Amino acid sequence: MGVSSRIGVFICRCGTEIAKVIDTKSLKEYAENLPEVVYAAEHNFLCFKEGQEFLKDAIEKHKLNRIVIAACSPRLHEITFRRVLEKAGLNPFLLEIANIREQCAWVHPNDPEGATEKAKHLLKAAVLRATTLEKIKEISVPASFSVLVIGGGIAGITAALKLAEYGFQVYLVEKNATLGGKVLQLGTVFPTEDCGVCMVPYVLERHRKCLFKYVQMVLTHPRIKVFTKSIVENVEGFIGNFRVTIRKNPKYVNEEKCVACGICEEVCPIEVPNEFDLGLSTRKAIYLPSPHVVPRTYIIDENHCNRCGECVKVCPFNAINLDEKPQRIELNVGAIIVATGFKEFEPKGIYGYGTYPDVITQLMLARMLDPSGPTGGRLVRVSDGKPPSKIVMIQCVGSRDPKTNPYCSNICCTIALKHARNIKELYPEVEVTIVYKDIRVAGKNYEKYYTSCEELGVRFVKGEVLSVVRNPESGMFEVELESYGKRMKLLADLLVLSCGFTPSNGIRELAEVLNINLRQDGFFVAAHPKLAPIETNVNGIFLCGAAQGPVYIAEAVNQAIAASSKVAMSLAGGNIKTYLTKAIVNENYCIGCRVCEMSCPFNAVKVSSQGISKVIETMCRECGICAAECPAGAMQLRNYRDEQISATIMGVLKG
Amino acid sequence: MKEFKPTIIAFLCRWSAYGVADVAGISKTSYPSNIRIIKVPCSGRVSPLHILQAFNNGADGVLIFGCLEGGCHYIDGNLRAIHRVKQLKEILNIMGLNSDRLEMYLVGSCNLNKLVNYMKEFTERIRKLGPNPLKLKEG
Amino acid sequence: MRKKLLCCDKIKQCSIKLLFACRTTTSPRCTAISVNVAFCTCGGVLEKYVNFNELEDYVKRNRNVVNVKKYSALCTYESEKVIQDFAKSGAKTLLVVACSKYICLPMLEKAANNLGVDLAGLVEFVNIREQCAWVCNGRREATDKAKLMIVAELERAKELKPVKKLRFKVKEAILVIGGGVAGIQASLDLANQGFKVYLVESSPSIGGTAALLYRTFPTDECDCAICVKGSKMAEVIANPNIELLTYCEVKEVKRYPWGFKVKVLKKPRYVNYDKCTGCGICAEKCPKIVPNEWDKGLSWRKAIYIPFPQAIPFKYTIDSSQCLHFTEGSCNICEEVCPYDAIDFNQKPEELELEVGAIIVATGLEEYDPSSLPQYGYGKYKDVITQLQLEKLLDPLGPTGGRLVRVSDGKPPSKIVMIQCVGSRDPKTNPYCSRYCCMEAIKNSILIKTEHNPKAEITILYKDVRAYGRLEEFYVQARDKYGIKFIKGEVIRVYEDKPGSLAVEYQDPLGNICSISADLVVLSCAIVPKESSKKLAKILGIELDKYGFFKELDEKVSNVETKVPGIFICGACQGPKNIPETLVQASAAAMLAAFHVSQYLEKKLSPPILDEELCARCGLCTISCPYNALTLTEKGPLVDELLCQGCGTCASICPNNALNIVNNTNELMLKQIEAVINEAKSLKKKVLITLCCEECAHTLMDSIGFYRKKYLSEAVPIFVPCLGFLSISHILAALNYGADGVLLVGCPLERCHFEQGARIAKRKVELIKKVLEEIGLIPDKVEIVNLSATMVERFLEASNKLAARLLSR
Amino acid sequence: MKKIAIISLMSDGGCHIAFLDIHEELLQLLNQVDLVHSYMTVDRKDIPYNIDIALIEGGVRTTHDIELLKEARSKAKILVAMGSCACFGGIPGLSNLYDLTSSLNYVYRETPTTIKGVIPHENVPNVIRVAPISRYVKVDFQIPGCPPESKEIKDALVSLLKGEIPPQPTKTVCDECKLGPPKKKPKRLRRIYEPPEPNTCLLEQGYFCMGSVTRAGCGAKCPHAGIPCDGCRGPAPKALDQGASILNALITLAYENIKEFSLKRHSAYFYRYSFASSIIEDLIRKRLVEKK
Repeated sequence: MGVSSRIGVFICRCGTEIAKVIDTKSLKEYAENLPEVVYAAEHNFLCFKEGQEFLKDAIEKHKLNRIVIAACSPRLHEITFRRVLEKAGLNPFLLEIANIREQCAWVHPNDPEGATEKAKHLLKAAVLRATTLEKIKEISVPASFSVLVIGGGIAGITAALKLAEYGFQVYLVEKNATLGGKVLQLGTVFPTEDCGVCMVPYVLERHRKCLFKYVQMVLTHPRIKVFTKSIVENVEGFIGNFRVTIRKNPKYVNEEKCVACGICEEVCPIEVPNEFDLGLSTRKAIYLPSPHVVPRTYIIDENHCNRCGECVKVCPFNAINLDEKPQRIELNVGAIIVATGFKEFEPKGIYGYGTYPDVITQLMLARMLDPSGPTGGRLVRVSDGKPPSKIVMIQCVGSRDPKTNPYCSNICCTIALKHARNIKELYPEVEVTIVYKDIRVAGKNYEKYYTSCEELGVRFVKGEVLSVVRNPESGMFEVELESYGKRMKLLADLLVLSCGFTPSNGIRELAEVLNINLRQDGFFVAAHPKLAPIETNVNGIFLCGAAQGPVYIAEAVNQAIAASSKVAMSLAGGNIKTYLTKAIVNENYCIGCRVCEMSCPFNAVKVSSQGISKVIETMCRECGICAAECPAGAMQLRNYRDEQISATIMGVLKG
Repeated sequence: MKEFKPTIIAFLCRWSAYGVADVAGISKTSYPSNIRIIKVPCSGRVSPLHILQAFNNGADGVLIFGCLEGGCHYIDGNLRAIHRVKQLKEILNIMGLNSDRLEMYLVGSCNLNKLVNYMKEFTERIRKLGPNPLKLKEG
Repeated sequence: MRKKLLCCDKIKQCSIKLLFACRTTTSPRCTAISVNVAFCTCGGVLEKYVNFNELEDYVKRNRNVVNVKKYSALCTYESEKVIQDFAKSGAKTLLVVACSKYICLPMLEKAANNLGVDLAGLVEFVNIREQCAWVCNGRREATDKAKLMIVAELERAKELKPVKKLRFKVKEAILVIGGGVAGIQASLDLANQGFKVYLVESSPSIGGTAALLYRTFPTDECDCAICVKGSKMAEVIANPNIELLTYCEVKEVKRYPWGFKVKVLKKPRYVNYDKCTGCGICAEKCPKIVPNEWDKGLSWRKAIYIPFPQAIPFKYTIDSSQCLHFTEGSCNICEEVCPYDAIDFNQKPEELELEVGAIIVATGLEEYDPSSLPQYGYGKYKDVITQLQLEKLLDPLGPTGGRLVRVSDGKPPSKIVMIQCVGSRDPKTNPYCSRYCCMEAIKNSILIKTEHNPKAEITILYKDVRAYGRLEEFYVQARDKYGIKFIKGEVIRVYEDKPGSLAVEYQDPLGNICSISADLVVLSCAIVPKESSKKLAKILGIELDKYGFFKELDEKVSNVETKVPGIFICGACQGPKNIPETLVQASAAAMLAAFHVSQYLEKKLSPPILDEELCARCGLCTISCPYNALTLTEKGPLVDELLCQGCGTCASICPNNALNIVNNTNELMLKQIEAVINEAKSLKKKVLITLCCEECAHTLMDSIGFYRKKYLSEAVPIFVPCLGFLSISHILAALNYGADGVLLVGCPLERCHFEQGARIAKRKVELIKKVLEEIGLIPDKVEIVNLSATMVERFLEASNKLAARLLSR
Repeated sequence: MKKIAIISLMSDGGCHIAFLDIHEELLQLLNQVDLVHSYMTVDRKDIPYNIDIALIEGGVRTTHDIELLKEARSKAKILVAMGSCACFGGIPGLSNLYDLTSSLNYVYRETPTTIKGVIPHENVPNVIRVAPISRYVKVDFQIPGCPPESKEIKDALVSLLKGEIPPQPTKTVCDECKLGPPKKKPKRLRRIYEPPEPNTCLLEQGYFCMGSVTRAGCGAKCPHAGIPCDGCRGPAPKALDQGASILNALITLAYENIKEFSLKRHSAYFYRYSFASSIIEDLIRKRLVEKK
């Protein structure tokens, strides 16, 4: 580069966030004395409009051609600042950001000197690196106009429908055999007290339709392909071009052929408890989990099926094939929506759950109260089938509890209130007591549950449960608890635990496959709670529904639609512009040893007939492995060239 | 003499580790301030030269963080890195530089605590090992 | 001549057909229509439940039936065959006797598309699997029921007319009303998808309420409101697709098939937008000082001002209600000092006219004004402030430069009491919970502890701490790490115990009256809808809910849509929420709006058809329509096809049968009933006419089949779009023909898919019961059950009761 | 000369007067026709043969009425029901709400003014349920109204004499009413003595106006005079049942106001003229038949 570099250093105080730990003033002075730095400045909020203006003006005023910014993580505002550079007529990649907030100020709050010290090192490194930066031009890559939706719950279905209607090719992957997710099990749901699957399908037809009615439409939709009993095994690539591998586990029943006539069920000899009803009912080994599931095709539970082949004989459409094998499907999608759900926390051994049949969870109660559930909506004691007279509900089992899950599960209060209300309406004589920490029915449409429960005479006790013992002769549970420092006992013949909700199985594996961040509690974490509430750390992968934690249906649906909006946004125009931060060969050094060719995971490097390697830029994914392996130092990764990295090293060391 | 504060270079893969490091910041989980993070596209980008250069210029320890096995964004970049590190460790021994000064860890995008603990215990280890001999020669 | 003459009364006695005979416009006599009947044996499985041969012979007897054929699986591999045969047979309509409509229909339609045949609603279904075979005892019973069901649907099949498919394409531009977080997010989403967006904001700057906040929770994830404000607001200005209209108001909105024509009033800033650089000399010199509403009146601004330092656009505005030039006509200093002569006192309000395809309403919220609740002493004592005011006191860019002081004497407070649920969760003011206030209080108290006065004693008086979901951890932090006191109690009053110091008297859950002294009391006030939203709702023609927020189409599954297609709502104007929720909802609204304007919107339903000769313009239909889809013109009611949902309430209320829904005419209704009853008589069967709505009831009838539950086989389902379509005369007539009973099955009262249909029907039934009782008939001859799609057991109970009561006699 | 006869069954002669109210034009009419039987104007007791047009006044109340009606039918070419009694049973039809014996008892024994009343039984025809004449004979044309419009009678006669079908209104009273249409649902119930607001639909104001369900042809006299229509012209041409239609409408529009509906109490509102020909009446009769 002919022009000598004129570096400008900009330090962001981020209000007080950075300044309260790091002495930005000294940092500035320090920066001023660094080589090739012609200008240094502090600012309150660089990311904010004024800040950007300030930056822009400075660049123009001082003819800066390299910019170093010490601020928050580049993951947040790199784009913002690059735009500014573009506006100021600089190549956006002549920017280097020193992450002195997330990786300095915020992690060393109690060690200001250390932090400032470290900040200086980081800054020096950045400056040194800046001198080595190069211009990088932009190329545009065509994006696949299709979307992968993971999870066939209400969120997943909504997202899939909206996107398909919008014109995307949608692949809907559900790990269970049927779509619908949790809502199917809930019977009636709040805030509307109707079936969970009552949705608004179209934009113009304003009245709700039943999921069962138009799910066929989902299944037969020309732009939706549903994979049930399938999981995402592998994901490669980047936004616009994810290469996805799906494993489709055998259902043993051919969806195209089965018409759910049900004779197979009649002949099946095996009977096992039905997990859909949480064991409150039984099913055969070939079964529909519930008559309402979709697609309405039978499935075989391989763990219990004894391969007797009776069903195969009777099936009029010979839809059954007991030796079906799992198959792998390769898809190419432009974006991914993660709509994995949650599962109820299993309170093994808590308050006698598991020991006594009459200690049940809210979900079981929901099955019981579901008018089409195992008991046909009748409330009974699991042990003896008699109607209970005294019910105690215990809130926050497995949530708001450091021992199990520290977070609040958000929806259990409303669930409990809903059930309490339903019970009181059906059986006014039954005593219902709710033992709670706080009744959290936040929002416009939910408070009514609290008030109406109070009117219906549901008893609320704020307190901590100390112990639950079952009195052997009376068979009653004695719930001892402490309320406002007073000890008291409650009697119950049916004990309902309002369990928290935990991420559904396989979420960690998924996280690893997709390379997106999880919280400690195992739910996915959004890229940013307010700037990007449904985006993830991987560009092109979005979250919705209970993937981030338990949510109301209303929110789940909103998130689903919002996620599809983000997809539409990022794939709009059908091609994605990327900067040419790809590997490059210095042909003078290349010895054609083919190391790079062999080492490249994406076959992006080929050695030409002249024995010189070439990089196929659209294939290159910027990992730089080739650069690391190249013995001749001919292979370099733009923006992470050897000299650039070593500059950083020198910087942090010789600060 | 004042207690020894080791300088440690940490190469963080920009996909998992760097993200986790940010999460650490966001959730205010602190780790030793003497760890100097360097962002790399993939742990596989870190070539032996960089590591040696680091030691040569007075780093007391070098850390490399990659994605979990199978979780690498570039299929096997992290494994290659592990491989290199293994080889390099031997070289270090030959050079008379304790190979414990170099370590490579795999962290998933979800395990923040793991990352922080690694950092802490590595710092401890280096503190025990004392300063980088090469640096002493210079000094 | 005699033959031609006619007399209503006589006709009614004999048969309904003749009554309608003389009219052809509403219902052309389509005797000639030929029907193709397709049976499906479900792979032969149904053979053992139903006698198909009998049924086949039976339908063959009907002269309209031209072609009868039996298939074994028309929902799967035979669907194309069915269509081909139908096409070959030359029949006008197709009657499918098979399993649930919602299983076969999509497949048949798919097949039809493949074969290039347009079914256009010329298919009718009889579900003899779920609704007959699987719910009857024995083959005989099932076969008979099947016959009755077929008779009913055959009547319809004979008269099916093609249902026209409506196609709309609206303008590819969107209007966003409100420049708060929600509005901004929605605009950005849309703009980035490449749509033209008009962002209208009534105040001089965008930013909304979030712009007033110093920090937003969750605190220890990125922090300050700036994050939301800064970058996003900047993007709005930067984005070429967004036309920003600040200081403007929506004056008038007209709906057209292509979208909306919107009149926007541009209020005069009296400052030339393009010339002003925001240098601020004018403000320095301006002599008139007024309290700054953006600082909640804690600071002062000039009559020429920018609302807050980060305002976008960064242009000055003259507050004409305060400016001396306007009030006294004297001063025009700003004009003199402005270096760019940007001041222009004779600016006039302009009116812009926009044409857009969709509108997103995001007008946001207001903080409840607690001065109407004397017990809190707001307004009486200076040191009782609201959370938003506290917000300002904590803000380094705020009036006190971030020093937390008492408003009265400027001393830093040491004892702070926060009172929750002021104006929310309180039947007297707002019964709802405002969702954000708990966190607001927790956040502010943590801020005080960490940034201002770690020794401050902070007490929060709450009803319930609603730190739901992730927010729990901040509650725990506040309580355990920062030692903030949380006390559950009902506040009785705030009073001055000794000069300069307040005390809060409250009752704890055990009933003891306690009191805490405080030198600063902070009220966590409810979120209430904007005053302006009433007016706006009128302009847009959308509804408000009982609290005054904009009414969503459905609380559960579509709280961003409104009853008017093309108008969407998001943010706090729909209901209280925190910022992340608002953003999500905004994006959702954006998606739907984008969809609305980008696609050809199709709607397959038949709006009511008017017979002008009969219409007397009595207007009953217009005031009864739940979707306000009808407007009265000279010729009679005019149907707005976009709004109409085809529930048929209008058809049922029309006293002269002038309105009718295609394929669901009153005439047809009665014909079906009559046919079924006559058939039943000839079969020597009792019959219970079961009128089911197409929504919940239809699914319910299918569900019962799925569950293989048996119920009385005399119940013959006849389907109507919605129970609101049934009129008293229908039901009475049914009885008059000799039905042993009439059972109405519809959605739950609150959840009728067409708002009010189920409820109206219930009332009608109640009234009829009364009448029957008075004339000494069994009132139980008529019954209605309101059940949702899964309430199988409840239906069985109801139907069994009926069976006992009716058929025993 | 065509022959016209006016035969009176159970009736107060109002329709007869309405006929005479044709007035001068009656003279022109009489030039073409000859009025062979009319107890008010012609002194002839028996009904002559070959009548061209028989105008029947009044509904059927006694066995004698049936005799008379059958005779008229047999002697007349065209039989016209004149007035709401003949068409729908009229106001007397309301008595069908009660069974015969109880109404007879009430009329002849229990009215306050009666002392030692007896139900006449010697050489009087049997009293039967009130019915529109169409229940017993074929009716060729209806001129409803209580009383019917004289003009309508005249026009009908004129065109019938020409051998044409007289024009019939296809719409309802609202069509002729200048007050409507209603802008919104009625708020509260209003009673007849409360003065109505001008130029506003009476239904909207909360009066039980039957206009919307009543056959047109009267020119909406009553509503224009601020009196809600009482439906004297019977059900709308396409309505099955007058009362049912209005109840149907009111349930949708003003449920609160008719919650307390009771047939016996309110039929005078909803069925004032057409009860005897309502579906309910049919049901009652069917029941009676079953009982026998």
